[in-house]
Amino acid sequence: MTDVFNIGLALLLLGLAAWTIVTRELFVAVVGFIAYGLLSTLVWVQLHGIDVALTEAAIGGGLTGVLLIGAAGRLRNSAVALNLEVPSMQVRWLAGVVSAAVSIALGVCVLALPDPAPTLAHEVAANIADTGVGNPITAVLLAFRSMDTLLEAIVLLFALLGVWSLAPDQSWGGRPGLRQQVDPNGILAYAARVLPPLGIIVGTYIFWVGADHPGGKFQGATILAAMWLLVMMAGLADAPPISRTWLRLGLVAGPLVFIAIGLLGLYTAGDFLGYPPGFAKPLIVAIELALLPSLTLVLGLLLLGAPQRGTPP
Amino acid sequence: MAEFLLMAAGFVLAMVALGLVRILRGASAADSMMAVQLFGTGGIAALLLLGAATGEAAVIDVALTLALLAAFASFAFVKAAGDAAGQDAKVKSDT
Amino acid sequence: MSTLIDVLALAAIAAGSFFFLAGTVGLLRFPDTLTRLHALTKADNLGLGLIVFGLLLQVDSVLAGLKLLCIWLLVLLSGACVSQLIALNTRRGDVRR
Amino acid sequence: MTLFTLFGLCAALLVGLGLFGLMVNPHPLRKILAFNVLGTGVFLLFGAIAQRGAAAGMGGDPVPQALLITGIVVAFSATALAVALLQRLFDVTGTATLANDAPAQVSVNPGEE
Repeated sequence: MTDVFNIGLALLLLGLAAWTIVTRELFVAVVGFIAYGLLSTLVWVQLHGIDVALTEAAIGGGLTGVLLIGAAGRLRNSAVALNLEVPSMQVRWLAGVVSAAVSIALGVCVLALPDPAPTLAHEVAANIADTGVGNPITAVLLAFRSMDTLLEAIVLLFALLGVWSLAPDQSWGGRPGLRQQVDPNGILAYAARVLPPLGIIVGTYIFWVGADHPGGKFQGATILAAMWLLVMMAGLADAPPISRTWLRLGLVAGPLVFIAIGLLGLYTAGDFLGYPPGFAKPLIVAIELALLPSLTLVLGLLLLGAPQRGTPP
Repeated sequence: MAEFLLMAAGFVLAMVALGLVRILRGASAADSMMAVQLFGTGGIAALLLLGAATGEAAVIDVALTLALLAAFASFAFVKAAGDAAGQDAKVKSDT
Repeated sequence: MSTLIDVLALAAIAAGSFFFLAGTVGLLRFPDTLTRLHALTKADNLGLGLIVFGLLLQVDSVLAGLKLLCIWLLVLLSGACVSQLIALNTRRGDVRR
Repeated sequence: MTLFTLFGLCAALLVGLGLFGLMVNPHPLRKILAFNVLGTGVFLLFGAIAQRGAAAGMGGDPVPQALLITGIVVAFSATALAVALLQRLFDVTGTATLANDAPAQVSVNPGEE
């Protein structure tokens, strides 16, 4: 029974991916992609990666989907002319052959992997007690491989700098996105008043529960960012100008605290990002707490895009 | 019991897939908005059933996240489609 | 007692699945966008509600039960708002492409 | 068929599909979509391999799973940057084409149409 379910799930996933690739309409392709993201959440549950499922549900399906929908809406008129640029039949065939070859090569690799599978689960299980957290993924993210997480937070900041640097000169320092024209008593405004309080509770809960169960700062921050964006989408609040000092401080506060705790480790534990024995849990919680608002801001601003409106007087 | 829950999850998923085929073939903007809605409801139901079948308590948290983000995506989608239609109408009336 | 609860849960989940079937049949058979919207939002939300009820009977902690209820309420709320917005867009016309 | 083989092969096919879409679709946004499909294929392969390493009472090897979470977030930031680049291209030239010989209608003040 489980096999039947999994095979059906895999077929549905492939079907949706194929649909996303071959359909003619831009909007429909984006919808296919969102459905695909939601479906892969189920696949991750089947693969016993609940943390990954949570991230995929939050970022893969939700935020990426909204990002692409917005872009598809703004670029919808550009699709018609581009249909003339469809590559010739030979190129399509060649692309098909190359892609099939890559798939087959990967498939052969999948079937030829060594047995028994290498795993680091035993090492994690042996050392997790030192970190004080109960969720092995959180232990990996913030203790065993915390350098990855630090660099990830910095990559997000760099991506945001890249997005901002695309602003036209006269808009630099201004507000990102267009002003929203929405009926203040409309249904969207209603939803944007009712949903965020609930969303903030859920986001904080997902963040907090991450120490011992699936969850954590990225997933929590995504939910908080989504609620912030919903309020802006409904026109209840405007996007902040990117020249605001509080905004810039908020963006770098998380990574700075992370780096500071890392440097502290040089003195107390003799290693960058090392934690002194017994202090691992409070330091991990401090890093996560500092990263949460920064990540919320970065994720929300990444979705809003480059500044488009000049600085207010 | 787990067997039954898995069967129910598969059934709901199959229904969602069937509905999705219909919606994606229709290809009007309103129909595609419904696809997100359909996946929000059906996907969450399948996820909850799957979580109960495998005994992973944390799946409820995933479903909670999905419920919030699917709602957010639906609102964004309706707004994008509505804005696009509004702008098209404006262009039409201008010319 | 526990068998009674199990039977009740089974019945609720089966009924919930049936409503998903009904929603999909409506989606496949109804002629225009507004009626399809009607089938989708009514039947599927009820289906999810019944499934949540079925799972609620077997839940082992109060928190998990609250979360389940919260999920259903969230879906109801967003479903009601989004379907209204879709219907408004459709009536305004020009969204068909 | 084990869980790993099934989803491993599924991932291999997804990578191929994404690659095909990346090469064949002319619209840049469709290319971004295809690239994301390719990316999820790679993630899925990684996740299937993580599931293979299930041991010590864990459903999967936690190290690759944690790296996956990092990967998903980084993929999102790359997508956001790509979409912003595309938006700027559209604002400046009025089209979204990537072809070199396309007639560019350069407007001095984008966003003020």
